[in-house]
Amino acid sequence: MLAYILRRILASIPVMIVVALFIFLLLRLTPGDPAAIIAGDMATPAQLAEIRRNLGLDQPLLTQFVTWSGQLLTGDFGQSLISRTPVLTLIGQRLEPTLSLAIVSMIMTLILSIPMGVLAAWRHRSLTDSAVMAISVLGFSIPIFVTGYILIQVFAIDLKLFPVQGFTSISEGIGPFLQRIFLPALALATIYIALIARMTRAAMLNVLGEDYIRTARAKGLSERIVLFRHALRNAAVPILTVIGTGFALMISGVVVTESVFNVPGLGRLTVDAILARDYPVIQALILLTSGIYVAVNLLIDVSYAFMDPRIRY
Amino acid sequence: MAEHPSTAATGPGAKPVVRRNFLPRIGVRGLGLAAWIAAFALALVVLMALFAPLLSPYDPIAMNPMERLADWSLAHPFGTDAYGRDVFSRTLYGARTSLIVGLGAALVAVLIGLPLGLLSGFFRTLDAILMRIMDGLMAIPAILLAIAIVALVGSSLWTVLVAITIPEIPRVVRLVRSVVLSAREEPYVEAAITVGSSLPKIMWKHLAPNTVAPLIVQATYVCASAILTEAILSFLGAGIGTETPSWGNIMSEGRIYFQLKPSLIFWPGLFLSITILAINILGDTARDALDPKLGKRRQD
Amino acid sequence: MSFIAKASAFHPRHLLRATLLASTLLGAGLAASPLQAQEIRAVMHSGIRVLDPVITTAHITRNHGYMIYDTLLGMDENLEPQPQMADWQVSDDGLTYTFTLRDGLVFHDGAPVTAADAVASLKRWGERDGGAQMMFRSIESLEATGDKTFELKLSEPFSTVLQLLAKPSGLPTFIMPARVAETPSSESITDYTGSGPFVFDESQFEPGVRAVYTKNEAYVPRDEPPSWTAGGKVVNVDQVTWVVMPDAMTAVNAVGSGEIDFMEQTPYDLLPLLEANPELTVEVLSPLGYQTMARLNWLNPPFDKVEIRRAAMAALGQDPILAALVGNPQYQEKCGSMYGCGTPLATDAGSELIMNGPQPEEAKRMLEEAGYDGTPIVLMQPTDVPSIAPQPVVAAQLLRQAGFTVDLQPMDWQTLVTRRASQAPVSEGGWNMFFTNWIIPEVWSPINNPMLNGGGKEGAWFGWPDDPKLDEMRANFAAAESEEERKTIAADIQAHAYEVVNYIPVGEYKIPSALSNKLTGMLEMPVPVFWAVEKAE
Amino acid sequence: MAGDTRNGTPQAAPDGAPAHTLVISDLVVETRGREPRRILDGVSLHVAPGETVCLVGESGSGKSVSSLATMGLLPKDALTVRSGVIEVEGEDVLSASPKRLRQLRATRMSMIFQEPMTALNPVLSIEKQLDEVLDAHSAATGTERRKRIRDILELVRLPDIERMCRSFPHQLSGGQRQRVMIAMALILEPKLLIADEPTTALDVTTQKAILELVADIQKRLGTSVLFITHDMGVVADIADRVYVMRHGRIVEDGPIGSILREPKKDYTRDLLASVPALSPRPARPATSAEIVLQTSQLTMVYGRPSFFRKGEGTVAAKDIDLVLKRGRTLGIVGESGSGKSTVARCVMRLLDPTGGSIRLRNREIADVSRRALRPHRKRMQMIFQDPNRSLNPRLTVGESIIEGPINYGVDPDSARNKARSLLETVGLPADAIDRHPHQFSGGQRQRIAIARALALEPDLLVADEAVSALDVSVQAQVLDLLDDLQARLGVALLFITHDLRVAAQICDEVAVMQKGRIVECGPTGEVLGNPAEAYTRQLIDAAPGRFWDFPNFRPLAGAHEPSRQDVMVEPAR
Repeated sequence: MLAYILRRILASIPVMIVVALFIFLLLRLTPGDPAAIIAGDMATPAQLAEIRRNLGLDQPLLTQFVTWSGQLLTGDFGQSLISRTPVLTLIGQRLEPTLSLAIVSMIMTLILSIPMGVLAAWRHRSLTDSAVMAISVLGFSIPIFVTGYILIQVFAIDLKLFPVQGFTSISEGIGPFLQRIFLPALALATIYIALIARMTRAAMLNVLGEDYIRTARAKGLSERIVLFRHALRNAAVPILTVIGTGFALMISGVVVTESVFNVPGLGRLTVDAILARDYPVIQALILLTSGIYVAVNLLIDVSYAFMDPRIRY
Repeated sequence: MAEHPSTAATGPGAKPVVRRNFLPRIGVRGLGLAAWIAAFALALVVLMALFAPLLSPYDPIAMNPMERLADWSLAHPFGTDAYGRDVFSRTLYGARTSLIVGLGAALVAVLIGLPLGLLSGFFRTLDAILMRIMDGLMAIPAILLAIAIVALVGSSLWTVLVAITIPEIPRVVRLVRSVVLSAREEPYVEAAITVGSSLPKIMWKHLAPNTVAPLIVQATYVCASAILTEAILSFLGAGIGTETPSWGNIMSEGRIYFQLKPSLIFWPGLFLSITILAINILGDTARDALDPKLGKRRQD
Repeated sequence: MSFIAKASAFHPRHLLRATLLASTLLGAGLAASPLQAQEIRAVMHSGIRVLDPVITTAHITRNHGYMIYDTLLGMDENLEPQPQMADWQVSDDGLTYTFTLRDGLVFHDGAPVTAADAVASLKRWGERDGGAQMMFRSIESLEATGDKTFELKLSEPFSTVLQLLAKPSGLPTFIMPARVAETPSSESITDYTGSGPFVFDESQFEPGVRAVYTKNEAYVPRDEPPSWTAGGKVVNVDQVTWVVMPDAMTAVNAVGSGEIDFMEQTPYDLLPLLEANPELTVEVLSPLGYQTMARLNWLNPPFDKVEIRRAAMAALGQDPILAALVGNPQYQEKCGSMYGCGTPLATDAGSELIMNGPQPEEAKRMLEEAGYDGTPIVLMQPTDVPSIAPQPVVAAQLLRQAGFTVDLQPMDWQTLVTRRASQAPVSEGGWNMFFTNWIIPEVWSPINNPMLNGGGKEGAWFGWPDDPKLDEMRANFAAAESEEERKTIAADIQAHAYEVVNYIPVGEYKIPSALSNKLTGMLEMPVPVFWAVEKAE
Repeated sequence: MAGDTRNGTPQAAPDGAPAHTLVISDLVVETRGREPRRILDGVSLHVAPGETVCLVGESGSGKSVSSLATMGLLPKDALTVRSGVIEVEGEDVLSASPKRLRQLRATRMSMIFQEPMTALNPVLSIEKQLDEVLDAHSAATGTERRKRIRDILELVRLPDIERMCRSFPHQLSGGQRQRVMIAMALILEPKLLIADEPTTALDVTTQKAILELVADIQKRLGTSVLFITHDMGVVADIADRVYVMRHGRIVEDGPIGSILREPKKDYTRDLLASVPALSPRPARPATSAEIVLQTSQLTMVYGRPSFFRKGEGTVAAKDIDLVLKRGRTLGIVGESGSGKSTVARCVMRLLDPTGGSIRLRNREIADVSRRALRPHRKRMQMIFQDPNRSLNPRLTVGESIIEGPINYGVDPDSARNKARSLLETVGLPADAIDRHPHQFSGGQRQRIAIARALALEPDLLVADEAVSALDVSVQAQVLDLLDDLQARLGVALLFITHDLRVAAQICDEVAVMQKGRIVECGPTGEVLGNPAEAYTRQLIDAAPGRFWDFPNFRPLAGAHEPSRQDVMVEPAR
């Protein structure tokens, strides 16, 4: 197992190099000039050139890449071109909101989607099944910003149950934290709920046709045990897989949700950085998200082994 | 795998393996009511897109700043937007853009992903390289990649299409590859080898058809998610320009009027949701009809 | 509102129930959590990222400058320079200015403000500010003559020294410690020590999220009542927090629900929502407003021909553009003055063509006469900046109506600012036309109006008019002795600029702010400042 | 109409009620949907206490459906009971509530299934899977339950019980898994055990051991067994009484002796007639001295050590020496994992052997490149096990058959004409050429596969378990066809099978493989009639129904009458 994890980590190195190189080139080939953002509207071309030289943006691409990756290896992600804040500090400031959003949203998703999927599969082709599927397909079909606006309108403005926007750190108490995170997490969860409920249903349908489910029923076990102990555990692998690949979906959802609900997280930081061509920040963030994506999927692959004793690495 | 294939199903008592490998044969009767409605709705949207120039009362980009944000009227069934453009006409033309984005993304992703996946499934060395690149592409958050690409090449319909499609390609490649990997173990592929068929022939004649069913299903999801992604890109300010109306940019431009003029976001939103809903339902139907095991196949 | 019904149709009942349950559990119902006493939470027009108010002309950074720095001089509501940190004396020949710092000026780190600090800060400022650059060419020396006094000697007459030093926008004369001011002007400062009424809380600064300013207890305000940037800066709150909200809709909702006290710029179309809220006041705080304008590229065809530039001007019109941008007569104004309307130099000289627009037929005729060959016009549209996004769209339609071929290219603002710096032909990434906005104090005189510079490829602002005559007129303006003379020259400059179509002003607009009724005494001035204002408990 | 089958009288009705553990009368099962199809059409049968009743029939006869209906396990969305009665120990299970049905399961009636591989939940430990039966049906404490589990595992003769308890199904062998299944079914000592093809997926030696175990436990616990199988050999070994099913009806029933000796119905007779006997075919004179295939020292090792993998790798085949002459049939027999298919696939170069030589008509092909191999490919052809999967379902029969000839430059028209005549050769109508494989039955598909293999006029035909997936009657026909073709075309046949009886029917020579090596090789009559190796003898001993000459409705000459007692006294392996 350890050897497997090690091997996977080794194997992810070329992936990360591909990502790093790709992002670096893409950004540098993109028109846009951080110097212009820094200098504002009145700057003359000469002033811009001076600022660019100062930021090292006049160096050849290869030199810039070597410098950057050299710094990376020493753990130095550089500093924002715009605000001069170290990139790691920036990321550190934004990590908690995004993590909270992702985790709360994930918990909501699991609480809602798995029972939904199990129920739909159990009552295959029934009204319940159709209803669950309709809900989840609908969740998949509405752009997340629309979902967000509707939630704000209904629950925050009309019913006044939640604040309209913002984020409260969990360090200020679990109540206020949950109160602020609830709506954005729910908005973010809708797509994910749809995705996982569907996958759960499909995986359960597959499993429910297996011989050992028949065996379990032949043993006179109750349906609850058959469904949750026998079927769900066997359906776990594809569900876990979709949680992993769906993680990418969540990232794009996070970007939008953070804008709609004004959650000061990494998603907004990334979009801001892209629009401002704040290269070190973008590079670090995309590398980070890609790294997390790779790590999450590694984690999920490893967790297969805990779900299914047949899988040994 | 300790068990040898020779004992997988011995004896005549073994249940016949029901394989639904045939090309999509969705019988008309097999479609549920939902699928029928979905097909009907989608057909309606396609017709709308095709005949947009005939159906729209106004030029979708002709503005009339003096008549901006008008409410519903006979002249403007969906009202007008912030430039005084007719939202009904824009929604009709928006169907075109959104469908082009959706179908285009699905088509391009399949056209590129299919050959890459076939090759990758067959050649180990190529596979190793290709899969690292695909892993890399997959690891980059699609939306961020799309924003970056749109920023790079400018935001026309075509760049948005490219930006949306690129992140979908790895998924298609992986899907095709996984189908090929399992299908190449099928005895009929081995049979083709033993009768001396060349590799391209085997790939094209025996392997590629296996990917059709899962690809159709995958394509519907790519299609739906491309339309959604276009809307999200518009929301983030990296969408298609306002002179090419799409449901996404109509909504995105109208989102600030959400509380005052919900119709600006409601109508394109309704069409968008109905279309995606229809595509998703058809995709689900296709999956249920074509390959009950698809869900079980791991993505990688 | 009908949305409740619609939304619950969208969402399953159990979701609603779960939500209600959860909110009860959380003891919700307090939509607005009690804010910390005496904290003003404000949503400014954009997020602050660059913290050096000299390296950039970004308004948000200037506003930040007014929070933590004091300025050498101030300008009152009559547009008169007034003492702020320093008082001054002018020699009889008008060539020597002696400044004396007032008592009690202390930097946030406790060090007293000295003349050396002021001189260093002014020199750095002189390297960046357009008007100041012009002035420094006429300066013989700028030196400290004592702890509290310094001297500015001109080599030739320069009429607007005090106006430049007192101007509230563009780059104001923020005074920093000498050690900070010694940072090269092309490099951002990293030490945010000022002597202004607020202290920047670096530990709480999150770029793109929030900036926190706490009251500077050591600040000694002047005794005069506040008037624009002049007068006493008395701080009545403990803390001001600038919250960044990228989504205008969210910000409006937040002001509406009381989570935010002040929203600097409210979208016009959402005003009904805010005006209907009895706990809010909507008012225009900046009396001068903004000028929105189109700039044509003199280097690339077809706008290398003055006749075609004039045809384009005839094709455009202020009414449709303002309607699309503002759409509310209360906040928009047609204005033919390149120096802004209601300013000392305001004039309508030469503005007939744009004021009478759009004249598609006239423009067509002019185009024909000029021999326009259908060369497409690349018109850049920034999609991510709401205040500049609509103008190009309307302009595209107007130009097309006049017979132009228009290639409207949507892009993000960053791409635009990079691309507008390109002097290449269109086929190699160049451009023909774009729009931008200025606040009036940035354009209100030929000296600081960035467009009115005929320096061509090397010296001029993007679009690069090569117009020696214009530069000559500007020099005359700078040297002019009297107010009357200046006005005449300014009118001539404008007439000339319209004649050659240096740029096309397409109207003025004012942006209303939304204030919680808890706030009283917010100053009405071109820069949003947070002294004088009080917040009720 | 089904009444005539209810003539069997219980052999050993003990005093006292109920007389029968299981009674099924006039059971009708239909598919759901708008046009219901009858799956069971008036099935009636009964099982007396302590009795072993065999339900025998070919695929699709409805025998599994009968058992599932009894357990209340019919797939709800597909099948439904239209009418009839099922009583277990006098209690009507069809009208029982779901709760009552759950209570009955495992306590009164239990079932074991065909595939022990899939019938056990792969993610739960053995102990857990046994424990939940006790948990669901008894109030026993944890200690009691643990003891009960260990007792029953001992009863089914599993080794190292503590380790077994901790194990997961995939860590056990097929036989061990089936023992666990039996333990699970019997842990609460139900009166009725339904065994649905419990040994079909197992090797013969394992099958034998499991059959013995069932019989042994049955004797100890007095359980009634309804045993479902397609294998007449098994029936002959274990049954007290037999029901023969076909197309959802009981065709014939009676005590084992009378069914085997005096079958009344044609179908039963045909069924018995097509059961291959273990008696070797008469030796054929060699027709040619030409050696078509010769392997020497052929070796295949999987998973050789690499950077990330340590260890030796798995030896799938080692030092295989075979010689096959024109017009002859060489059989390779062995149990699963013996490496027989590996040898076949190496010969076909579907695998690249790691060592040794393969000479096809005196040309070395073991290590030539794929390109160089191409001309040789047409000289050897293969018939695969599962005809459902060896024909591309998307291609017409014709397209599949002409694929090879076209690859070798035959023009499509003449290839099609050839295909027509080939189809007739294998006993199919020529117009089958434009149809798709799914329109044919399994046996017909295997004929198509044979036609495809013959289209290239090969010298060598490799048949890898080519008749294993077919019903016995079809199996016999396909074997006849192969024999006939060989006689006509003189093709050499390498015949891979796990079934000694099949090998006996068709092979001239037989090689017995075990653990990747050939343990014994020689003329079929010698190897099967007078085995030199213990392993060969063991295989022969384990073949079910080996004492019975089914086609002639009598015991094999020289063999004594089979009986259950006879089976039971054999020690377990």
